[in-house]
Amino acid sequence: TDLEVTHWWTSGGEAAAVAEFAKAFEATGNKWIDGAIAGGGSTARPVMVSRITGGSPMGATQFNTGRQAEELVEAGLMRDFTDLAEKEHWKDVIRPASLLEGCTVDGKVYCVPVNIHSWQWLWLSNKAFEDAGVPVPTNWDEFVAAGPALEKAGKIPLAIGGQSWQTTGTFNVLIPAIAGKDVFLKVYQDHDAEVAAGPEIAKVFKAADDARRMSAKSNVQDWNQATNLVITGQAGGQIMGDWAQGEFQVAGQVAGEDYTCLPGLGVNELISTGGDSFYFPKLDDPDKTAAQEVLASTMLSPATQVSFNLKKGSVPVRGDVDVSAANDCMKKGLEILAKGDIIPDTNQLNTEDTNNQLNDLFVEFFKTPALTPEEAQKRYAAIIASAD
Amino acid sequence: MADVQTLNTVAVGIDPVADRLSGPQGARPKRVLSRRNIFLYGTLIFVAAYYLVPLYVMIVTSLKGMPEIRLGNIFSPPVEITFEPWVKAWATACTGLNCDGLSRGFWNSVRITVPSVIFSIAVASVNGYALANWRFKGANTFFTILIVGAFIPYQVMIYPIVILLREIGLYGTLWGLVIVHSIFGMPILTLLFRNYFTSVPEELFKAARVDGAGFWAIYFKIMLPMALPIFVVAIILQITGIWNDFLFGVIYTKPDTYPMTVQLNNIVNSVQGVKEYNVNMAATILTGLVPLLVYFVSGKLFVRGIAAGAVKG
Amino acid sequence: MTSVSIRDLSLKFGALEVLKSLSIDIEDGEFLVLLGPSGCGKSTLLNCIAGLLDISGGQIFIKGRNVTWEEPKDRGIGMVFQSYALYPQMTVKGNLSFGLKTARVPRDEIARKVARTAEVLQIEPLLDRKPSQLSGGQRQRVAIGRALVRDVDVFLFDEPLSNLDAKLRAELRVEIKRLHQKLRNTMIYVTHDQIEALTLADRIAVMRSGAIQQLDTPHEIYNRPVNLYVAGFMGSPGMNFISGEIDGGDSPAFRFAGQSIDLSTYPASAPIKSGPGIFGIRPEHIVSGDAASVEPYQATVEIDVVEPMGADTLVWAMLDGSEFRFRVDGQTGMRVGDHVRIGFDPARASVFDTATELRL
Amino acid sequence: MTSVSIRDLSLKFGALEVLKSLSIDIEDGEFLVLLGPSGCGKSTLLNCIAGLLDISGGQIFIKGRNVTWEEPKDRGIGMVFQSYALYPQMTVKGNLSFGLKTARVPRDEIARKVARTAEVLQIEPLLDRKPSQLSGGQRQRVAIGRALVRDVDVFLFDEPLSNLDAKLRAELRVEIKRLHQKLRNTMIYVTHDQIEALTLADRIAVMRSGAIQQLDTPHEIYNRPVNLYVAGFMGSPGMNFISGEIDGGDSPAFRFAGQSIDLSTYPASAPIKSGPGIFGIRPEHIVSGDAASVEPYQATVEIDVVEPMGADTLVWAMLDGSEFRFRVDGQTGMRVGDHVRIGFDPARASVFDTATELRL
Amino acid sequence: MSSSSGTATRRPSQMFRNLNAKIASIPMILTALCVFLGGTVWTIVYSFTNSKLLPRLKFVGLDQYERLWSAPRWLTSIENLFVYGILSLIFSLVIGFLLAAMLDQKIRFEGVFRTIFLYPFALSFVVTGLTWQWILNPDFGVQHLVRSAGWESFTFNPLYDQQIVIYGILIAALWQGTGLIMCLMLAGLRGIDEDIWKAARVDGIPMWKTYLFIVIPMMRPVFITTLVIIASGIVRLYDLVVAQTSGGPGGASEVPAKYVYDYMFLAQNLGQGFAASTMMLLSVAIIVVPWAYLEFGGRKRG
Ligand SMILES: Nc1ncnc2c1ncn2[C@@H]1O[C@H](COP(=O)(O)OP(=O)(O)OP(=O)(O)O)[C@@H](O)[C@H]1O
Ligand SMILES: Nc1ncnc2c1ncn2[C@@H]1O[C@H](COP(=O)(O)OP(=O)(O)OP(=O)(O)O)[C@@H](O)[C@H]1O
Ligand SMILES: [Mg+2]
Ligand SMILES: [Mg+2]
Repeated sequence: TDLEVTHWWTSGGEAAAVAEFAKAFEATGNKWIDGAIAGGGSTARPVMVSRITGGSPMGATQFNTGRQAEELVEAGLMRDFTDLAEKEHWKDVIRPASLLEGCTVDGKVYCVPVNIHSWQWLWLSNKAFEDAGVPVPTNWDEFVAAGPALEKAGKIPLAIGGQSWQTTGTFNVLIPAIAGKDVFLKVYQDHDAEVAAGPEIAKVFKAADDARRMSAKSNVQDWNQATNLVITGQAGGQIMGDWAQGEFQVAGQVAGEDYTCLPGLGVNELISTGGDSFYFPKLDDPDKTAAQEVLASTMLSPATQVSFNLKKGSVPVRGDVDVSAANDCMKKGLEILAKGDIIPDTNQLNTEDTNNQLNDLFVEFFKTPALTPEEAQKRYAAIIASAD
Repeated sequence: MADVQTLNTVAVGIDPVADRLSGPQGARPKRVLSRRNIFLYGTLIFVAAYYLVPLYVMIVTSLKGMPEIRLGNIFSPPVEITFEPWVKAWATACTGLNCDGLSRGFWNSVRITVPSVIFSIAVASVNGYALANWRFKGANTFFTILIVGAFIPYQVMIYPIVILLREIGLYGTLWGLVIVHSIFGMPILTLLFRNYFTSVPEELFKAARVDGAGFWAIYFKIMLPMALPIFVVAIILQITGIWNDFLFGVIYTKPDTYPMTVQLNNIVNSVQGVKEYNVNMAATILTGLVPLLVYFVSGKLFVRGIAAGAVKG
Repeated sequence: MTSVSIRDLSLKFGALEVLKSLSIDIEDGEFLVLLGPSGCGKSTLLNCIAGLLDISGGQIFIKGRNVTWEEPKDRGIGMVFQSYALYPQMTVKGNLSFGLKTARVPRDEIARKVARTAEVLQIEPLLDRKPSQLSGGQRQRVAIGRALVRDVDVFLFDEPLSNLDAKLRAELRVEIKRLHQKLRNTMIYVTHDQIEALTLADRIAVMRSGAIQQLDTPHEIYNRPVNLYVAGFMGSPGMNFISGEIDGGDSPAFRFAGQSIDLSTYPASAPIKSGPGIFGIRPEHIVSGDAASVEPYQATVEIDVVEPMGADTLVWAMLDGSEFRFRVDGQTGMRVGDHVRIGFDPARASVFDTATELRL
Repeated sequence: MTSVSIRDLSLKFGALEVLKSLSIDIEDGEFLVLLGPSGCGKSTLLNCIAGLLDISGGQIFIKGRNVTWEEPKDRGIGMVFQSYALYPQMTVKGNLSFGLKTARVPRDEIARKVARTAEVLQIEPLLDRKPSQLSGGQRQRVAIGRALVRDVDVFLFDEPLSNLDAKLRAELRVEIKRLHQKLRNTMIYVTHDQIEALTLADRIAVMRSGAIQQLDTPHEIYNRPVNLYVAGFMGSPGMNFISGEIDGGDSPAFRFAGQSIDLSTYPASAPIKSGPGIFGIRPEHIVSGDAASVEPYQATVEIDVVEPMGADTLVWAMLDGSEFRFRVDGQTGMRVGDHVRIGFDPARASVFDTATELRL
Repeated sequence: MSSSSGTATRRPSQMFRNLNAKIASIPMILTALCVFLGGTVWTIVYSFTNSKLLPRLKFVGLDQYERLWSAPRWLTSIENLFVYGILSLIFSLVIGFLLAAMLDQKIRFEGVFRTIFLYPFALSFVVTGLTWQWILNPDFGVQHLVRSAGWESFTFNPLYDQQIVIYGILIAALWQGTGLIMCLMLAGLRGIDEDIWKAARVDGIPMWKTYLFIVIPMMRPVFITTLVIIASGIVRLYDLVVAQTSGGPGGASEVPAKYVYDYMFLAQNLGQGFAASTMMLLSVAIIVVPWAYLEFGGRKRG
């Protein structure tokens, strides 16, 4: 049966990973109709929502793990996979448990998490530091200290793309690294505006100010163009999620040799557990309904999980798969994950609305030197106060 | 016939004109390099260059290989001409898992554009005709709403139209998209046609009524054959608009009927390491080829049609 | 039997009342000319009769049938427009047969009718041309043909000649006249050219801002205009007017600037009363030179402007403060500044009451 | 001294030769009318004089100065256009003063000139209106004013009256004539209305496809047209033409359809030769009824069409196979089908050679 | 008067007069009422709710508007639209008119020039944005070219400078749009009576003065049509910004239409998006409705 799957995975590593899904699904005798829409969630999501609400839904669709599809589920447009989840014991195999919780509404499972993405990585170009004549830093403070040397060598110390989610991501990574996990949770889970306005976060803004200075010269838009600056040694480093690793891999670089990864910026080694999930709109065609089930099952099968996540650069959602093929960085991540040093992803904690307001703030902050950290913090606290 | 020379058209006797042969005579000498010409053509050529630079850059880039592009100067002509990017853009560039480039979208675009252009123009021309010649009570109010509608950002209307199409059961079909294009083309097209038909002498319309022709007979037999120039304008505007549309194409269709622009968006927006500028440019040109061709072929008719329709008001 | 009857017709464009409770009866086979200045509502009236405008009040009857609310095509009319309104993309044949085709007349009958019409109008060689390939006069004939071919009772012409040059206009005028003599249909003809009106009409309706001033034969209208407006409008060069006093007594007279014109031979329609009045005399009724000596009224004037117009010459002169035109032969030797003797017969004049502007 | 002299002027639009080696001398203060059918090159000639078209050959002199290559504004001309070409968004005053302002004439002088011009043309009350608020006649006066205000030597008029209705036309014609009598500027006036030409002109140049056919006084042109073309073009209703044979002998005569017209009194410009010829006589030179009995040539004809035109009536008749018009009084009692006696004096006729079309 | 007296037929119902015309206008009526009017009302109603991903009727009063007007991004967007709008209007009209005036000088190769000026209009905003993004890229575009030619300190990177980014967008927008404006103007110029030109020449009025004081005022209808086209384009400005800068750098090139889009679809806060679009509609309506009514409603034919 033909099943149309929409997603916004179109970059090199992403496309290769999707191909793994498609291969596995087609091995079951079905056909994967690829509905890739480039341009990220902002381009793709209205298409998906329109089509689901317009009554012409696709077979399955990607959303970020979190609250993005909440209302579609509540409106009864999404298919309930509780039976399958029980049959295949998803509760037991998926870890951390928070992932499946994100898919659960009123005790029923509505989506299939397929990977874990963590944001808390600083990717460093060994070559850039070599050129600048400084050792590769091992934590954020050393990195900041190495900034002037990099600049002198004609490098951009920190690469940040122009897209707004990248700057917000950078800031959100700085919170647990500088102020710790508790502050992070207070701010984003409890939406505690007092903490957001407090001295801990002020320190984070200080760090963000450093980051802003160091990234002033990075004139790129897309995240992977920024990553490419690191890969080619034009930039010292980049704060970006583990998906960046896919780009290093496609470029044939080896972790530890060509590049260095510092989880939690080398300060607080913890990772967030965001990721992508697939949702399955309700369909009338029984054949397709059956195929949806097959697809869900395939996506979670151990073999697919491994092959997919290796390509994607993310961590499998199953704890029971063999990840010996994983590289240096991914292994670091797995270790942290195993230790349980995890925090939820902001997508799970905040609504898209709040995230978007944060985006607006940080994109402005990072490109507007005139906006002082203090002023920005005030606005930040206001957004946290109004979040729900 | 009279021999003109014998007629006394000039005064007899002393020639009143003294410097008969010495002064200026015949055509005023025209200097090719007069100051006016230098200024005029100079400016025009300069401006034309400005308009051509992007096209030049697009073409030049699309003919270069990636290594050459990395060298930097986008204005330098290709050292080694390669058609690889074109082939890739047309046939092998990947969108997600589909690696057949723009070729797939081309026919989808044609399938979308042709009925949309025909339908939207048919509707708008009949509307314009009804507004110009059969004014009935309230018609102008609707028309005013329509004109104001031209100012509404498309994005705002996405959800209402989704709901509308869902309710009439056309969501996700080709006809749904055709209707969407007709709706958004309607304000400007109706304005054009209304203005044009208003400029057709009213007596012609009256004569046809006396001859017993009704609403449709007058439209098809009298008005339509006379409206060629404005139809050309409408067709050009609609082909351009619909062919270049991305938003509606992606929202109101399905992957197997995505128009070319969706593929273009995917090729351009899915960055794989370095941006493959040459492929992007080739894809861009390929996508714009149809409307460009339409313009090159019918530019003259376009101006004439605009003169006939858009300008009176 | 009347062919067209109009009862209390009124029409408003918004607040503007263009036709004001207008009534006319037109006889079968009559040639009625609607004459009036630009904007007086001639075209509007014609459009009402044709059913091309929705009227505001009143009724219209054609051949005794109330057609007030009928469609144009059901009224049995044919119309010829000022700009001809030929369908530009059709051949002459197409133009002629369009109405018949629309009415689903059988093919061979269409062919027969078109052929007959083309013969009447002598446009057979043009049948396959497009309007753009025709001269003005030919177009005009095709436009008439289009009305003719439909075998209608009433023809409506809206200034069919006003786009043509003088020469062609004169020729086609005669053709229309001949056509009417041949066909004897009822014709209603709008013009603001009085020569056309006088030449063609059985009766003329002189209009002024939506109302009919006088409806009568050309001869009556020319010689006995009912009021000052009609008198001034008809005739080119226009009638000469002199303001003065009417003396009503036993030997009625018109007095101005010390002069007196004897009105005892004037064919007054009512006993002449004293009071301010206007004396009107047409330029062609004034004779000059030796011929003047036999006329009842005579005067000497100084010539102001001489306008040779080929066959005739128009002379402008001052008569005791009033400007004054009279017509003399084209071969005249009169010069500006000459003093000449003129004369006329007051019986051919028109006298108006200054207040009511009505003819006495 | 001549005011405007044109020598061997020729002008081509691409391959089309619109003016063919044309020469004219126009006297100072003369009123010259260019008359001819549509498309004969009248406007083109005017535009050449004004410097609005680049000529292909020849020279143009104004006031003895060779202006062939000069800019329009430096030629000392003023021009009035058919469509008036008033600047629509400026008031009348603005229209009059714009050219002066551009030429940096001092303010008070502009005011003076505008006031004087407005007075001459009697448009003082209109000075603050826009052209759209003016009637046709008023617009025309403003257009003349715009030319007048510039104190030019030569006025060029391009059919300034052709957009107006007959009545207004007649009035403005007289105004232009008066203006010329007052100002005595050189005026070159284009028209295709011969009444205008005859009325206004000191001399008329009759043009035909880019060449001048005859340049002479209205009287000469009307009475002694040099060729068939001019004879047919001048006069309305047009001259009657009869084809036949010229008998050149001692008692010259014109023979057609068994009839013979005695030409012994005909003022031929050269000895009359035998051969095919055309006899032309104007409708107004034919008399009918009792008056006919004294004329040298007489005949009886049957009346075909009667066209009352107010002051006169035009009668169409057949004379041995040739159609024939003559003019009678407006009060005539002639009816279609009547047989009447007509007559004329061959001395007032024109006879043409069929081959060369030249007048004998 | 004869047999025709009496029997006054009644005026038929107005409903069925021009029935065919009314039937034929149904698409227009439906579009006007259901889509434009209905959609607008729908949008306004939902702007008072706190709809998130899906439209829901949970009214929250003016909350969305309060938030809208306190959002710095919205204020930037408005400001940008204002600057861009005014400049784009002025430059489009001026450039369009100048080009048209030059093409109207009976020049040679008019067709070639016209086609060159018009062709960008055939391209989509996405293409335009992409190309110009590239040409204006400081690393390999114009700046790079000039610098490598020797002028090292030359700086021209509008898309990466917050202060002038809106001009970078303007350059591309003008490149794309002026061709059509030129066409409209050219058509308008061709409609001016030849005689006006001649009269001005005889009067000795220089060319530029003729254009400025005589011809331009005569082209009112053309300017109105042009104005509608330019203005509606300005209000709807979205694709170009996304393709060129995505609103950057640092949100300096945000525009209202993008705000609407982002809040509706990216932030999944329909209420906020609707509130923003209501504000846009309101401002358009304030300007356009009275004008459109005067232009199309009040006057009769012609
Ligand atoms: N559609 C209309 N709306 C408003 N007023 C109109 C309309 N048509 C005509 N009028 C007005 O009605 C009056 C009569 O117009 P109409 O066309 O009947 O005049 P007319 O006698 O035919 O003049 P002309 O000789 O110039 O053709 C004029 O004042 C005109 O302005
Ligand atoms: N710009 C032009 N290009 C080519 N041919 C032209 C041009 N202007 C005029 N002509 C031609 O030159 C001839 C003379 O034109 P012109 O306007 O002088 O005629 P006219 O005597 O003024 O006629 P009318 O009485 O209709 O105004 C016509 O055959 C016309 O078609
Ligand atoms: Mg009329
Ligand atoms: Mg002319």
